[in-house]
Amino acid sequence: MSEQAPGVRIGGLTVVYKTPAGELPAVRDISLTLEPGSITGIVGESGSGKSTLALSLLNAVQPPGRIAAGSVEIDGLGDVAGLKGEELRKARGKHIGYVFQAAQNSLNPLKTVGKQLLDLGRSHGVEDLRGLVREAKELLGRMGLDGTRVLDSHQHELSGGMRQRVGIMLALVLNAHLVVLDEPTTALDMITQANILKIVREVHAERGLTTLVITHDIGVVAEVADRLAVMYGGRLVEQGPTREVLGSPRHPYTRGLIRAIPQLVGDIDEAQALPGRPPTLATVPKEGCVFRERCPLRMDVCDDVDPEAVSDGPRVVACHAVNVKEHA
Amino acid sequence: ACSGGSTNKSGGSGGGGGGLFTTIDVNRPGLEATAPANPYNPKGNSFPGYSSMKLGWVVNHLTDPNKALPGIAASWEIAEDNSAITLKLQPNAKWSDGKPVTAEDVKMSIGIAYTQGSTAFSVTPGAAGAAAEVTVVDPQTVKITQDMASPSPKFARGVLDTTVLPAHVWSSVLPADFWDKLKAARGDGADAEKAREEVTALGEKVIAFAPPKDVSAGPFVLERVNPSEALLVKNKHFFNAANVAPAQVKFLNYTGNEQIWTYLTSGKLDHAGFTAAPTDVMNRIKAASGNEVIKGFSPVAVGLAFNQSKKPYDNVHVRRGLAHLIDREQVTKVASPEGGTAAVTTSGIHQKAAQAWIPDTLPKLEPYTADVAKAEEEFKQAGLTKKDGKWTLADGTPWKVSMHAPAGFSDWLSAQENIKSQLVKAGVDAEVVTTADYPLYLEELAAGKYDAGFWLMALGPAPYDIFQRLYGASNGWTNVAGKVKHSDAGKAGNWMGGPEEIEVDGTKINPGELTGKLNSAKEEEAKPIMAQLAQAANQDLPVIQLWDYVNTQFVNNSRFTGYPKDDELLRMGTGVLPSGVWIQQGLIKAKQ
Amino acid sequence: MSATLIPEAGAPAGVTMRRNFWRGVWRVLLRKPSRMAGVVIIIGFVFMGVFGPMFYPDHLPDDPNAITQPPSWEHWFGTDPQGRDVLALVITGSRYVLLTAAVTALITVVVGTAIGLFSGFKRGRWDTVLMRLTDMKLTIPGLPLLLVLATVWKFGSPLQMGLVLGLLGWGGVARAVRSQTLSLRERGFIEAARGLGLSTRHIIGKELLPSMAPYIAMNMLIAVTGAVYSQVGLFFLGVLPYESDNWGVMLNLAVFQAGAMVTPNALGYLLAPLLAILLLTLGIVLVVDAMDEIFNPRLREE
Amino acid sequence: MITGTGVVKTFKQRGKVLGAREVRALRGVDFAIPKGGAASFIGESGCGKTTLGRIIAGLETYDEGEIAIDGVSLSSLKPKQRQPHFRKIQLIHQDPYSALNPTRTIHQTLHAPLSLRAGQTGRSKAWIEERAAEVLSLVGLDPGSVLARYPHQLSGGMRQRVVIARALTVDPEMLVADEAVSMIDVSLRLGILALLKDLRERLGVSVLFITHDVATARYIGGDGELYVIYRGQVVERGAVDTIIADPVHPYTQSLLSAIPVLHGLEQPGEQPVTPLESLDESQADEGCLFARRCPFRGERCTSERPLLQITEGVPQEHACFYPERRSVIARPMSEV
Amino acid sequence: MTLIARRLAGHLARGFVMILVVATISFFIVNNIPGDPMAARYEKLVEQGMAPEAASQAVKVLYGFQPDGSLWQQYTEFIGGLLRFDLGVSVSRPGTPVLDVLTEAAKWTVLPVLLGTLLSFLVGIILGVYAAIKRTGKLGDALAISGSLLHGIPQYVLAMLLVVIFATLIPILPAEGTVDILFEPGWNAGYLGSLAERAVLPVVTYALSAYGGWILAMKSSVVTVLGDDFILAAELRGMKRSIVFRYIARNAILPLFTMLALSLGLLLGGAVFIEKIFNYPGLGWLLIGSVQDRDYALMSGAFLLITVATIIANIVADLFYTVIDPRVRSGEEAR
Ligand SMILES: Nc1ncnc2c1ncn2[C@@H]1O[C@H](COP(=O)(O)OP(=O)(O)OP(=O)(O)O)[C@@H](O)[C@H]1O
Ligand SMILES: Nc1ncnc2c1ncn2[C@@H]1O[C@H](COP(=O)(O)OP(=O)(O)OP(=O)(O)O)[C@@H](O)[C@H]1O
Ligand SMILES: [Mg+2]
Ligand SMILES: [Mg+2]
Ligand code: NI
Repeated sequence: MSEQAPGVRIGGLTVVYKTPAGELPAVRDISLTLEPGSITGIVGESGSGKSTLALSLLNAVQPPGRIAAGSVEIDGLGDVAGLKGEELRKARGKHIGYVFQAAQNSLNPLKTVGKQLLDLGRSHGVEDLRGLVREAKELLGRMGLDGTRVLDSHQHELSGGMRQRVGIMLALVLNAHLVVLDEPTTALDMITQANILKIVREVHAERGLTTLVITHDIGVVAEVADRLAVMYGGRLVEQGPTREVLGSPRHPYTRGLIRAIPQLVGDIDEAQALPGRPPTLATVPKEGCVFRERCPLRMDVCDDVDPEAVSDGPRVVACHAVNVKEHA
Repeated sequence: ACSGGSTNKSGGSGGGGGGLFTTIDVNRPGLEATAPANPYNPKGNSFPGYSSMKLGWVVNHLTDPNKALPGIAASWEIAEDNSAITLKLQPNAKWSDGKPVTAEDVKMSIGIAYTQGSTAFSVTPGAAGAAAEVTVVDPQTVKITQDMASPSPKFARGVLDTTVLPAHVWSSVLPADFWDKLKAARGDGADAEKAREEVTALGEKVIAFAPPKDVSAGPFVLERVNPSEALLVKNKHFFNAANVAPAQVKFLNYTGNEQIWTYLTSGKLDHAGFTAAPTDVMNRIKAASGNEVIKGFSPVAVGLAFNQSKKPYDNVHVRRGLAHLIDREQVTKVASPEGGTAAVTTSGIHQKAAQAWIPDTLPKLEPYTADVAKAEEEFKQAGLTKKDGKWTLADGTPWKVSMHAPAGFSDWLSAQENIKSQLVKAGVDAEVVTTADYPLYLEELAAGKYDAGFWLMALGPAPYDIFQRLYGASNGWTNVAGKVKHSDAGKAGNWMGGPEEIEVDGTKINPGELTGKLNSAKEEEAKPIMAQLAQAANQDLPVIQLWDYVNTQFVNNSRFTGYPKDDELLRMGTGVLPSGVWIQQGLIKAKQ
Repeated sequence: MSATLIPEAGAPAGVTMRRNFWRGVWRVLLRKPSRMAGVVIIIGFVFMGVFGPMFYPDHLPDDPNAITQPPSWEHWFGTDPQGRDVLALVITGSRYVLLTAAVTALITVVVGTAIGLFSGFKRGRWDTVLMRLTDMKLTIPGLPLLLVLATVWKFGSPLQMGLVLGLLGWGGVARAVRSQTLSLRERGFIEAARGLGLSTRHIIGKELLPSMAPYIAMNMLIAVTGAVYSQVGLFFLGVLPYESDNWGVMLNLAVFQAGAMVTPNALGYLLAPLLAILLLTLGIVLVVDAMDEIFNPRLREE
Repeated sequence: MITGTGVVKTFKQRGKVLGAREVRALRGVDFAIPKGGAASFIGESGCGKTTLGRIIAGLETYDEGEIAIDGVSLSSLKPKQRQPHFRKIQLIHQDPYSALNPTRTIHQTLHAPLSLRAGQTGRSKAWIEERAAEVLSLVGLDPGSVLARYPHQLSGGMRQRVVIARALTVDPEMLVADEAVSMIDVSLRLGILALLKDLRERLGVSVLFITHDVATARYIGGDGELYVIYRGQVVERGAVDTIIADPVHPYTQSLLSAIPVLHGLEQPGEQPVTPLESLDESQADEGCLFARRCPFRGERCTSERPLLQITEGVPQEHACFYPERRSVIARPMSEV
Repeated sequence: MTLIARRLAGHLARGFVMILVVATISFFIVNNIPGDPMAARYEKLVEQGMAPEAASQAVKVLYGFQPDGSLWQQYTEFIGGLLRFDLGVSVSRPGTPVLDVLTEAAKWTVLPVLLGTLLSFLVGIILGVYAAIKRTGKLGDALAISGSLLHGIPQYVLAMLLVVIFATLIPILPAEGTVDILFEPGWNAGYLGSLAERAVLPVVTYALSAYGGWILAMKSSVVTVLGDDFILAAELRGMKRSIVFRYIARNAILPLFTMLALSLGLLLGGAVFIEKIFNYPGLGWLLIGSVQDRDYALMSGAFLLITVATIIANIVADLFYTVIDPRVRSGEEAR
């Protein structure tokens, strides 16, 4: 439908997982807008709910998890959270491309890439399968691979970087204009990572996509994203244009995170560790600010009042301390 | 478990009475689809009485070993002194391929019998009751004379019990110079030895011989076999074909009695030979519609035999004490209620045969009734002592009666278990030890490994056969060429280890030599010897005779009738299927 | 030398740990009622094997007037062809069966674990040789081999029987333990222990074995069923001499002596040992289900 | 002091039926790590860093060359005799999840090596307990709350600390940290790095740091040497900051160019180097190992193997026929 | 393809060595067997009323051609014969080569085993998938436990229960051999019907005893595959359910094929009980018979044949895997 890059509006999204301790939210009340044609990056540590959020975009949260509240509006599709069955299936792949966290293993080991491509085509009722193959070869060629060879290969015959590129190809080949990349470079080495990031940027521009990149590596986001959102304990604590957020982080977590990264140049002693440790699903505070345990700016109010996400121009921050300072 | 009955159609409606007769070959568990139709092959698909014929069908008479029903020989004459038998063949006998059965067939069959070592046709030098000459008198008459150097009253039986084979099928098996070789073999010296070996070697060939198809002189001929069943169809050329009722005969396979029980309880079998069965099973068999149990004479008895080289069984009082402790009625009731009658005493002779052979001696024998007091008396006499209600050996060491039986012989096992429990109740510790199978049992028994074990006795109607199981090789006496030799306990197969001489009525007798004499003695000579031997066995107790077998057979009257009730018709000689004989005699009629 | 030092110093910690362990086991068992049932069944059988025969005289009373009776109030599973109570036979016969099974399981596990550990730990030539041997053992079909063996070897006592079955049965355990060892070897903690200079004994005894405990315990239980299966089967086929009562002997006699396939009167005689085997298998199956959780501290404490 | 000269390691992978494949993991590596000093190995995936680390820690044998610990040459010793020497060198595993035995509590984990030492030195049992608490405190953990726990009850960062504490029980002279922080949350990484740095300073333990993140190498071993390894060969070696600022080997330059740029905060380097192909280990071994991927390769490169050398005007050792400085790394905006 | 040829060559070489080893073992075991078949035969003849001398003569004829010569000589002869596919002549069936007896019996084992295995395999994997999908529910639990139970129960227990139920209590199925002889062998309804009717119980027993194993194996295999990323990936790419299901099924079944081939080998060993109980004259039945008859030649022949079948099953399993799994196929080739 949408030949143009679609916009995405996530509103009040909450996703819970059923655990022995009851249903616990992995993503809590998140609102986020992906502008059409932009690359948005989400950073967060392990367990902060990034993948869960990404999966919600396809309404594909795996049991025992479920979307408990909120909506995911995608231009041309409507509220994905309300889609079901065939409708949902057709949206996946055709409208939303998803590149897997462990793209290394996202291919069926028993089938050649080509065969899986055909399966994909058949699933979405593509009539011109030859055309699909041609398109795939083109995409692969675009990413610096020999399309024919790759399509004839099995997963194990490809290197990690190649598989990742195949994953991107499969996400795009049906002409999806919304692409979600979950940790696209984790487990790849530096040079390959640089290569993949370059491809992501280029393909994004060429095809006119709306792209969401999820990572725990701020460097990756900084490299590709226009906008940056920071997640912590299932909450979005800060978002805004990448340069601005990195240049002048407002949320104490963002600030701490950036400071904890050793730099290539300059005084190494500037780098400073964040005290404490990130929460898990079970240890995330049920109320109040999720970051308060590790926060240098902790106030009394943080203990029981969830800080609201307050926008300031293009930037949004959810912190009592910051908001108080700015609004007071 | 009932498919047989429902699929009878194919043969059921045929002419000439017709019908399908279903039976089993009790002599050969395990039908073998690959085996040849050869009566000498141990798994051969040849069914004596049905598809293979003997000269005559010997029966188990109480005293006359030569009694037989006509087979291929329509009649015969036995010389007064047993020196010859002249056979007249059935005038109309024909093979199933239409060729007549002639004296030449008989002669060749006798030649083949030589290679297999039958009773009458043995190349063993000095074997008792062996034939000397085979003469074809005319195409219908054959005369066979006995080698009178070592005559046997059973000579005629041996001759009659010979399978007749078609010469035109089997001729290749015997070499042209066979009869010369045979002659040489019956002599002495190295040449004879070599000739004997050659004849024996021919035996292999005979056993392995596979006729391309069954050629039968009997009422039926083999049609096909699979591993579970064999099918025989009526032989149109059979001399008495007009009176043969069934059109087809089906043999069912079995490997254990329990399968026969299953067949019988479903009323499937028209006839089954002797099969031991527990009471419950027997009742169910009887309850099946049309089933009938017919009983006849079988000369065999079973006893608990002792190895007298082992203490305390070397002491006759111990053996007698045990005999008094064991209630044979109870043992029989638990182990073989239908297939046996408790032995009235220990004489070495089946009680029915004993009535005929030694009617006067029988009442004089000690019956060894169950009597604890007497048993204790005997034990005391043997020097055993009772401590804390337990009998111990003279030197105070514990005593445990250890009885052995081969696994799979369920009646024997039952019996031993019962004996054990009887002994235990009386303060004699006991155990039952089983041996994995019969071959092993026999080997270990013969090797003297057991204290006590079950032992068959009183085999056959002839006096010698009756006693040689007590006073034969197993007890030290070997009969070679009519000469009886005794070897010491533990040597040359002597595992019973009894004394060489026994005092009976004040005179010392050598039971082995007496038994040897029975091999050639005439009926009247035999009787006093048997009385002596029975007394010896009764007082010395090398075995405790437990029960005498009853030849129990099963028939079903719903498809066929006319089954004989006559004792003698029930149990035939070696490996014969009596129902086949009944059918060829025309006794069996299809039910109207 | 380290081993001698550990007990005293570690004693308090050790004791509480052990207590925690059993508490954890209890928790795991409580998680599913089926597991408790399994434990109860197994304890029942152990009790039966150890104490059962004590409740009966050496020679069970028989009654020649009540042979092969159908089940009744007096005899729950009827009587055998000697007029003995079938239930009593099952109980007295259990000792032989269970003792054999225990010996088999022990040998299977000890030999299999030792060979698997050695093979996986040493690797190289030893590994190749041992694994070839194991492969060969696994390929030779066990039951037919037992049948053939039974002709030369009389498995006189339960211990001997267990020995033979154990010596025939370690192949699977060896292979499983080896592959476990190989995979654990690659795990950092084994390497770390080597780097710290800890003795091989410590590494195998304290690091490797506990990690493999669930496998080993599971294999042990499975070996128990396997042993029961084989020995009862062999006795049932009647290729072994039986000098003592045993469920297999009962099966054999029920079918081949009492005609249980023909007369319902003897059904109890046949069914009682069958049910015993069934129940034992069930118990073991139910308990095996809990093994993983028992030995994994994470699953245990959850 | 640990030195290695010409260390060679070839893995022979046995095919099931026929044909063995050889992986030349190390092709003659020299290194020297002074007591209390630091060294960092960087390189692409599969270039042999872990192998070298494991060889140094005595967990892997080597085929050729010489390794000496405190002047004792180990090549001539029997494996059993090497063991006590190698105990001075402890490996910190990359994966803290598998480096601790899940069935043993932290107490048990620390107890084993300590009691071994107590046995050797005749110390008392109380010392063991004391020492266990001490090493835990050294790595910044509270002994009271940690000792009785199982590994699964600890977070990744805590586990890595326990791993380090365990290494400290044997009073090592050197820690080999193989990507010791790559599996740890970003916010906690620096803590571990700081700990290692701290241990180096306080206990005089030298640290061998294996990573592909150059910045972390700088953090922990900034005063030490940096070894750039490519396909089992050291291609550049020198002071950390020198190499970061002025790499001369095109491979080093590719590595540094690949570091993501914090757009907005940083200015990308002016002459980024992108390799022509991706790594293929089955490539021919002739000439310079990097030749096929090198955008600057010359004639010599395909026929001759450059060895680690010092050339005029270049402070660091390098293995390139045409060394040239290129500005590849991003610089902070503020600096420009 | 060369890879397969190479593997095959390796397997054959190893298999050959193994067969030699097994042959040697069985030769020496069999040569040490106590129990004299001659004595038993003699006793039997005597019992049937044959005169003792005649009986001993007859027995001598029967067993006259027992192997003699030194042990080593016998051994080399035995192995030599083996290489010529000559297993000697059966002792209890003189004149019949062991190989003939074995081939006759083998066909009655192979058919039911194959049928039973395939049946259980099909049912087992279907239920296994179900158990995997419902693994958290009560039904999945019940399926899994019943699977383990059936897997754990000895075959003979099942067989006996079936006989008791279907042949004794409600006699609707026969347990007595292969086929009714009244029917002309061939492709006619009667013959085939009878064949089928009598094969029902053995086949069902094979199937029942194996099916628990398949449920368990399939369940765990499916659970593993379900956890694999590529399944979720396929779903997220919007693949059709049927295609995703095919992905799951194919990947999950793959390891089971190896087990299938192996289990065929194992079942041949287990055939002993089933054949004994159902009186089915196959290899196992033959083996017991030969043990009880002390038929040396037949015993070692049957044992060898069963072992060889197992070895072949192993080889087939491995080759099959090589063919079907691209990872194995090229994994080695590439190097
Ligand atoms: N199936 C599940 N059951 C229970 N909890 C889950 C499940 N999947 C994820 N979680 C929990 O939800 C939280 C968020 O998980 P998620 O995978 O979204 O994190 P992430 O940010 O992607 O982390 P990573 O960087 O490790 O991929 C975590 O605490 C995780 O433990
Ligand atoms: N045990 C082994 N057997 C065979 N090959 C091995 C073995 N260990 C390592 N290799 C090979 O040796 C080469 C170097 O591996 P190594 O693990 O040292 O690389 P690395 O630089 O640590 O890589 P990474 O950054 O991925 O950790 C690789 O090609 C690897 O495949
Ligand atoms: Mg994630
Ligand atoms: Mg590495
Ligand atoms: Ni199994």
